[in-house]
Amino acid sequence: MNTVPEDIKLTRKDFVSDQDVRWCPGCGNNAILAQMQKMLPELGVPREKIVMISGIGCSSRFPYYMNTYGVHSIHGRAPTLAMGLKCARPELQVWVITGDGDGLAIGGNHFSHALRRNVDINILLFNNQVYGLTKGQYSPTSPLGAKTQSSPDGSIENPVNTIGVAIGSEASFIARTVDVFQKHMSGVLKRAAEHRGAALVEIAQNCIIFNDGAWAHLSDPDKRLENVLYLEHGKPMRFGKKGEKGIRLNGFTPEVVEVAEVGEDQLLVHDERASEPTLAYFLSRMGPPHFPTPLGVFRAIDKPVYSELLMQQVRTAQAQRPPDLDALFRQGETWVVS
Amino acid sequence: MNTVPEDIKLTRKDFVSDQDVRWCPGCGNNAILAQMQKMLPELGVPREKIVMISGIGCSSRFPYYMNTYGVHSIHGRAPTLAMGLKCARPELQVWVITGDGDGLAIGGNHFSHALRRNVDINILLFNNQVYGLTKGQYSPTSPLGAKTQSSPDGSIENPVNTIGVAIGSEASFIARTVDVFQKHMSGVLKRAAEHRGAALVEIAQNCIIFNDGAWAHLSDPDKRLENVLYLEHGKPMRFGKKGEKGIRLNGFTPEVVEVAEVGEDQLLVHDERASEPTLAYFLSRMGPPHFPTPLGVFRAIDKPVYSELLMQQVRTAQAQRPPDLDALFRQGETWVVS
Amino acid sequence: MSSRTREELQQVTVLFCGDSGDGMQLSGTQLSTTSAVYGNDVSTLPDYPPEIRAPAGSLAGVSAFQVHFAGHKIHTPGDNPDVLVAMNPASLRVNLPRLKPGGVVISDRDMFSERNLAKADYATNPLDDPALGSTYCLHPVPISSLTLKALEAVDLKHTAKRRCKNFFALGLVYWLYARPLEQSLAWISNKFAGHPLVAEANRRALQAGYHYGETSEAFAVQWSVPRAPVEAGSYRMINGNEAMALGLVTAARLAQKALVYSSYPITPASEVLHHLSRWKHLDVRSIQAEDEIAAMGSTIGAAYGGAFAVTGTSGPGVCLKSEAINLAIMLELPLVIFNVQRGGPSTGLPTKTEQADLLQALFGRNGESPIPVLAPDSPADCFAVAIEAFRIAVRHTTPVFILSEGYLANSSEPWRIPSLHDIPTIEVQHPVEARGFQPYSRDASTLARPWLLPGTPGMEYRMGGLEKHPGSGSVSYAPQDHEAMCRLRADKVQRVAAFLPEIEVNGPEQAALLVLGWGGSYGAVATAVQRTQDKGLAVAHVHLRHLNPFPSELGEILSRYDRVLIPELNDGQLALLIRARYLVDTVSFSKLQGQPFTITEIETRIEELLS
Amino acid sequence: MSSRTREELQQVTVLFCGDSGDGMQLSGTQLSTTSAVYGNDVSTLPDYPPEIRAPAGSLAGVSAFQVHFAGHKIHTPGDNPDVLVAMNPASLRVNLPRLKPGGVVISDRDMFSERNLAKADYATNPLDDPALGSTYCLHPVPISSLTLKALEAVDLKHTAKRRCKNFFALGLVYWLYARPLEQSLAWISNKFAGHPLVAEANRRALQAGYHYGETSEAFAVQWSVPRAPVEAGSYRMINGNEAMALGLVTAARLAQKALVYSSYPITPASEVLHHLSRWKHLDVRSIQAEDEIAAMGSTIGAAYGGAFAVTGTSGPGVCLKSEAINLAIMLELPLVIFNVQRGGPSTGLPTKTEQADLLQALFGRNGESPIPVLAPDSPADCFAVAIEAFRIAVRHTTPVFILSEGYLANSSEPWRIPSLHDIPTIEVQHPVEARGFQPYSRDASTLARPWLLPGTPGMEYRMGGLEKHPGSGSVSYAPQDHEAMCRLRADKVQRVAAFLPEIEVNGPEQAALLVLGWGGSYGAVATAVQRTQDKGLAVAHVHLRHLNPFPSELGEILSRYDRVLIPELNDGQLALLIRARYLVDTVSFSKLQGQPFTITEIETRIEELLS
Ligand SMILES: Cc1ncc(C[n+]2csc(CCOP(=O)(O)OP(=O)(O)O)c2C)c(N)n1
Ligand SMILES: Cc1ncc(C[n+]2csc(CCOP(=O)(O)OP(=O)(O)O)c2C)c(N)n1
Ligand code: SF4
Ligand code: SF4
Ligand SMILES: [Mg+2]
Ligand SMILES: [Mg+2]
Repeated sequence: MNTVPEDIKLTRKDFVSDQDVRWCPGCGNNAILAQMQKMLPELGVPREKIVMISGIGCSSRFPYYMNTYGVHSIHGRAPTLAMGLKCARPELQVWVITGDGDGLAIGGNHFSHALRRNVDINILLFNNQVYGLTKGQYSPTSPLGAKTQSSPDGSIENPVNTIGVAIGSEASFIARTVDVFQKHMSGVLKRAAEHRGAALVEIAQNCIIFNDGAWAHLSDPDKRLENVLYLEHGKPMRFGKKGEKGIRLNGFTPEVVEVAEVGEDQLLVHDERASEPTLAYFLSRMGPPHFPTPLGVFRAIDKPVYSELLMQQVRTAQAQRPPDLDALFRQGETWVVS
Repeated sequence: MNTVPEDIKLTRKDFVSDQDVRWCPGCGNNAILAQMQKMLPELGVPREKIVMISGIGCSSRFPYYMNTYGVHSIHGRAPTLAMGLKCARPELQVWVITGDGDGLAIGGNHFSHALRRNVDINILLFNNQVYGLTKGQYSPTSPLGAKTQSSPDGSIENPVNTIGVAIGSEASFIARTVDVFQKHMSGVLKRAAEHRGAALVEIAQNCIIFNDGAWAHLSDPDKRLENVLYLEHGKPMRFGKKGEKGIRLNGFTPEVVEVAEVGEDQLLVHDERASEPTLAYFLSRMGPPHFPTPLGVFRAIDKPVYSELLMQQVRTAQAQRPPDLDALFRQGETWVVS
Repeated sequence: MSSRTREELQQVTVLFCGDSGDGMQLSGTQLSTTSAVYGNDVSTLPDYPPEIRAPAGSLAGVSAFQVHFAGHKIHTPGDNPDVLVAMNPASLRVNLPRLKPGGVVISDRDMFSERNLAKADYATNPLDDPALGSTYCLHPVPISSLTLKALEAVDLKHTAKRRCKNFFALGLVYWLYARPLEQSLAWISNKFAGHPLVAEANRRALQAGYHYGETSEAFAVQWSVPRAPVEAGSYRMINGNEAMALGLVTAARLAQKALVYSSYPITPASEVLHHLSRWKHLDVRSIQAEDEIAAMGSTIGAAYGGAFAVTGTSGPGVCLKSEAINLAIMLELPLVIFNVQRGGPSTGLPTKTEQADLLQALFGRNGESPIPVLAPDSPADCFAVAIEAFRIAVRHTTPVFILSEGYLANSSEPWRIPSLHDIPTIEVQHPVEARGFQPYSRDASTLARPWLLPGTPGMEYRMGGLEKHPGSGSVSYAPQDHEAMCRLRADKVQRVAAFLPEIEVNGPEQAALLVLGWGGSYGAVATAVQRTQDKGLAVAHVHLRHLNPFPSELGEILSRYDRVLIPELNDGQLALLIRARYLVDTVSFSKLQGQPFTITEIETRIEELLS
Repeated sequence: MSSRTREELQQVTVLFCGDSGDGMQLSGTQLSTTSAVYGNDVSTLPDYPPEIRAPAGSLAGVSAFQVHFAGHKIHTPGDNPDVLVAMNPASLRVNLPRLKPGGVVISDRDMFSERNLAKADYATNPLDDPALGSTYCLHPVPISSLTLKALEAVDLKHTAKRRCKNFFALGLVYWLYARPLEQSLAWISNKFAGHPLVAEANRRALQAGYHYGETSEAFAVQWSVPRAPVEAGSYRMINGNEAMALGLVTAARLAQKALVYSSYPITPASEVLHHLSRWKHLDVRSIQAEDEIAAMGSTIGAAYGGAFAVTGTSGPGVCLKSEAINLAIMLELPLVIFNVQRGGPSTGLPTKTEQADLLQALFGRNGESPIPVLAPDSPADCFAVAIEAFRIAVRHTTPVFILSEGYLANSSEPWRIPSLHDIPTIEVQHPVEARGFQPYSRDASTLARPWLLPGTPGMEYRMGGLEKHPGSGSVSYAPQDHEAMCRLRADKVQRVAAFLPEIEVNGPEQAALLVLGWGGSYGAVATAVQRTQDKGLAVAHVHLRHLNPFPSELGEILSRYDRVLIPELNDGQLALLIRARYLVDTVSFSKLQGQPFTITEIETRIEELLS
């Protein structure tokens, strides 16, 4: 990783671009932007080595507001640009900014293949369970029955779960956080930045205009502690106002238990490094109404990284064979006319 | 479901089209075709109500050989045609035939969204872990390191697991079988046909030309019983020559045990109807070298079906509101000029 | 009061603008309906900010609505407004440049605080600028405070009262043009039936605005605009997207078919999805696909199944659909694709209008892939074009392209509500007789192949994107079959021309200049030609609704004019086709600004060419 | 033996055909290399079956390879073969119609069993058909049994021996045309170095075939084809796909850049991916994307990062790339897209050739989206065009389209191996000076914008698919900015013309007829024009390598000829462009059969027009 020479100390302000932020006042995107601008200086990566690539959507305007390199590409295709860039310039730190429509509807395939290949990029998926920019149609994460501009009688589509899709795509780093959880988000973003390979962070984001309150059960300070399960590697899974509740495993089914009643050693212990993703998958199924929603790092494992393997093959080939274009020209049978 | 009038008894031959089959001699596709032609008459669905829709690939030539209705569409898009057809004609039985490239590379998004929506179609994915028609490039299911036309130094791509993708896509019916397992395939195909909603069957298929033996550990009669775990709903998971081995659960990790040593009641019992797909996901991770490969139905649940919900909304609307076009014309403010 | 003059005008254009939250769209629609109900001809155009909800008072947050009403037939929302209602400094800054010299500015003086001025980049208050006062007729009215005052007796919160200021402004405009208040008063009562206090407040604000005009000394003249001669019938205002949606569902009804609409949201086409998803009672089955490729694929699947299938999008979406459109061409299935064109290339200007996707519609696919292309000429015309597109699709078993435009989609005009009985039904046949049946046999006159449905016993057949044997339709790589099929597909599309009505030439049969237009520029061109004809210039006008194939007599018509001027919101795409086909040395008038042509632009160009 | 006549021929075309497993591709390449090494000019074309492995002996399984060699410069693999080597009944049925009247048929009599005859739909053995014998010069040779006999002494299995029969057939052809055996003998020894018995068997089969020719009474004449005058240098045979791959990697080397090739497999372009994925030692980074959209997206990403980035596909893939190509046009990034055109529309004729994607390259995107388009004129020319495409891309910071063809991709010709030092390097600049820097500033001569790389300190900037302010490149919806940027993008592409070499006119400067061609039909057209010129006809030839922009002098040149004939493997796409641009009444010669033009077809058309 590239670190900044000692004498350059970056601050939040260094990452603020000269563009006016044009999201709706109160939009969750503003909070995410602020956290990102606060977290990046801590990474010690020079600003010019950071590239933000987005698709299309409210969320995808993100790069304009970051004083790094940035490309606001086309709908759903940001991961493909990121992959090409990373193959050309492995030393850059590449972030993909996408929405639930951009990343899971039109861009679902690229999202999935980038994770599968484990290209060394960080994907932030701003999930507001709606299409914001096009003014309020349902998205692949909108619940069945959601009434929107395009589903006046209620959506007839079963939603997907971002974490589940990422697991099906064999992602090596998977995390979830919430727009307004400043410290939590910052920690998760940093972990993503430091991960080798593709990192996915789903950010629960409130669209105040078209889907206000979709994540209220998490963000509401009153309900938060009852509804959130903070995942910590190696720690038993506890939640509730005073951590009085816990998750116990019953076959493949989770149970909410009172810690005082069953004892902490009965609780499921989080293991983000588990070689198989079954635990992460199990966790991805938890949520309202019967369970708390897990936040934090679901999974963080070491796995062959596409962009590294590519460069390894190039280096190996270069070590084994001189870069002799003329020899290539002369492959096969040649003859001389004099 | 439409049943054939008693006096029409269809046979295998009724489903054989007049086209010469042009797959390579020895290709696994031939066996799948034969089973399909044998199974369909058992369904009691009139031939004209059956439509086969495929993309592009060796596998996708399938419809030409079936004397049903058929469309050989374009690469990766068959599920989209199937969905449109099903919305127009819910009474037809629609099959999608796809390959690992067609269905998981270019067509990965449609594959995933068709499963998510639970459109009432049956998807058969012929997985030969290679691009056959374009002469031997690796596919999203080819193992890391696979040497192919396009990966002479070994593929640098981590593969996906078809079943895992289907689970990530919230599929309601998921099964796996092998090209040469005649009876098993027939049973699985029939289950798929009878399932309400989207059914996915992954068929391990041998490409004798570009990837011969990719599934030999399953198809080889000598190894088969050691390497295959036949899933049966409600039954403990046993395998081996005489069913002497079994699968026991240890947290989220499977263990192979000797049934005689631990007793059958220690074994994991298959539950294809589990409300959460965690068990199915767990099973999808099993395979060589340490575990047998599960075959059969991983998951079969009831879930809202897109094409049914759509027609329900139409019927409800029709019941509530007269189909009055003139009233629609006159929505909003009108005035009369005389 | 009665001392004020009252003058008659033939036409007026009013532009309401303000912050997104100021309710200007509502003021605009009220003025247009009132004027239409009164008997004027009307044309309107909203102008939304690209941001969903830009910061209050910002330049990015300005929302506008233009209303053109007249005592004669009009075709455009007007070039430059006569009156600008600007509710805050930002909206004044953005829209003042468009106002006619000498035009009227009505502005809410209360909103010109230092903070708001700063947000609009004004160093000093423009309302106090003498230069401005001499160029325009300035009316700084304390609209906010007057509204609050008028509502003193109403028991509502301050913020709720402030929200009524759009009706105050509307009332003032109503007085200016001597509009009756009844329609708006009724609308308010109806709309806020559940909130009597809100209704009361809005009614009072409207009346207060009207009375303010009457009492204030500031307004010296009151204008009236006479009724226009209009065909008898029932009318409503309609924009292009709604007309398109209505046309599509009407086409399906005319054939007793289900309508399957599959689309992926995209500006400026999404509204059609919103409309159609509300009309399930008419057996409309709307699908929001995962992307445009899926939308096209499911449209093909639905057409194959026998539904009236249609997909709509805008330019970037057409790119994505193009591979599957070619499949539809190979399968020869009747279906409709419409493109509400916006500024390109790439994401371009998503909320602005353009006509630059014509060549894409014709040529944007691999191989020789002919397809009929139609373009509506006005918002309401989208209705007729949608029906005609399906008529052609079914008659020739072919996908058909409609090129709408952002401008048409958003602009509104009065629409004479048709009677379903007056529209000829669309005949559909699905063969059921298996004997001698060939899936790629031809109707001798239309070159259509049979629209054969799965589910039909005994006729099971297979088809796909590979080249075919003409007749049987089975896969063929034979050189002569490919040649024959390519020619057949091309001829079939050419056959459409045999069914077209004759071209109407507006103006002299032979002259120095012909103006040849297409699509949404119809209104501006027709008006400009009319005006120059009125001035005695030798100019005629032909408008093309059919871009592929061209009407058969077009070449002959073109040959009768010395010069052919082609105004287009692109870089000369129709001109390219006309030149290639007829070897006519056209004069291109190309505009690429995300804005429709103004009448004046065309008028000036005509005069230049004829001087 | 010596009693046989020996005659000299100026040129010969041999077609080897047989079952997919018969090794005909190998016989063909051996004959072509031997002829080239001997000193003939050579051109070849393989014809693979569309099926991967069709049933043995079936019509679908016929594989063929055509070799044209001559004592003078040639440009095509020959129209109709002089000699047909048909190893089984199916291959005879498929290819006999192409043989010249009076041509030689050499057939493996042993393979004409009843079963094989039935598979080829022959009721009786055609080799016994007297009608056939009188039309052609029939040589039914028991090739299989003679091969087995010749290998009696070799200790190999029966099946392995049978596999040598292609060398027997080759040997016989070698005798017929007095070719030396050395090259093939050496090739065999080298190829089968690890299998001495196999090598021995193949050598013996080759010699046996040769001796059979010498001893058998059946062959009355032995022909020789003299050496052609050829420029001195090192040579090899090359097909268009390999030449393209080599050209791309050479371009990157000329600029000291990594080459990133991102592609999704598709016939007939996949081979380029196969080649490039083997050249990592030259810093080629090949990506097999999940689809064509991803291939285009990653190409943009790589170009943005500063690599030489290229993506290749065929027509349907271009459809899918089109939205992202427009992004590349908006971002003004240098990169290359090539399309190995195949028969369309839709899946069409995936293994056959066509030139029907020209208008798609030019217009297949939403909005005004100008892009330079080049087309190679021969297999080896793909090398030069690939380099030129990158030169243009970098010089003008623009994506560039190359239109190759299935025919060029698969056809081979001798390629004079260049010396890297003789090729001018490609200058690339990446600005690093942050002061006064503007991402969308312009080079005055090329209108390029700076190719600014992420990673450069102090120059962080953002850009995207939305319209821009000229200069700063920041998002702008302003009407005049859109107009300015549209014009800039168009002008920039037009500027390419200023850097083009002058058009070569082959023939009289002024005449009754000009034949204007493009792409892979160069060979057929050039030869046909030469032949008709030799006959004294007043005809000239211009070949267009640059389809957009056209060379500046093209219009003037066209004006010097009474008529302009445009032969194309499409329905008149170049003709449309020429007519629109120059208002010249062109004569189209359109062929849509999945096959290249033959010389005779063009020759006949020229003669018809001039008679
Ligand atoms: C090819 C294409 N299709 C459709 C669109 C229109 N479009 C822009 S953003 C968007 C969806 C945005 O939803 P999401 O990704 O959830 O972003 P959000 O606005 O909610 O942040 C759509 C459909 C487009 N720009 N391009
Ligand atoms: C748009 C497009 N891109 C690429 C191709 C070329 N193509 C045809 S089939 C195929 C892959 C086939 O692989 P798979 O789906 O696994 O089928 P198989 O041949 O192995 O049965 C490809 C890349 C195409 N036909 N269309
Ligand atoms: S529409 Fe929703 S997502 Fe978009 S900026 Fe506004 S609040 Fe945010
Ligand atoms: S190439 Fe492979 S998949 Fe294709 S037909 Fe042959 S054996 Fe089957
Ligand atoms: Mg969203
Ligand atoms: Mg495959």
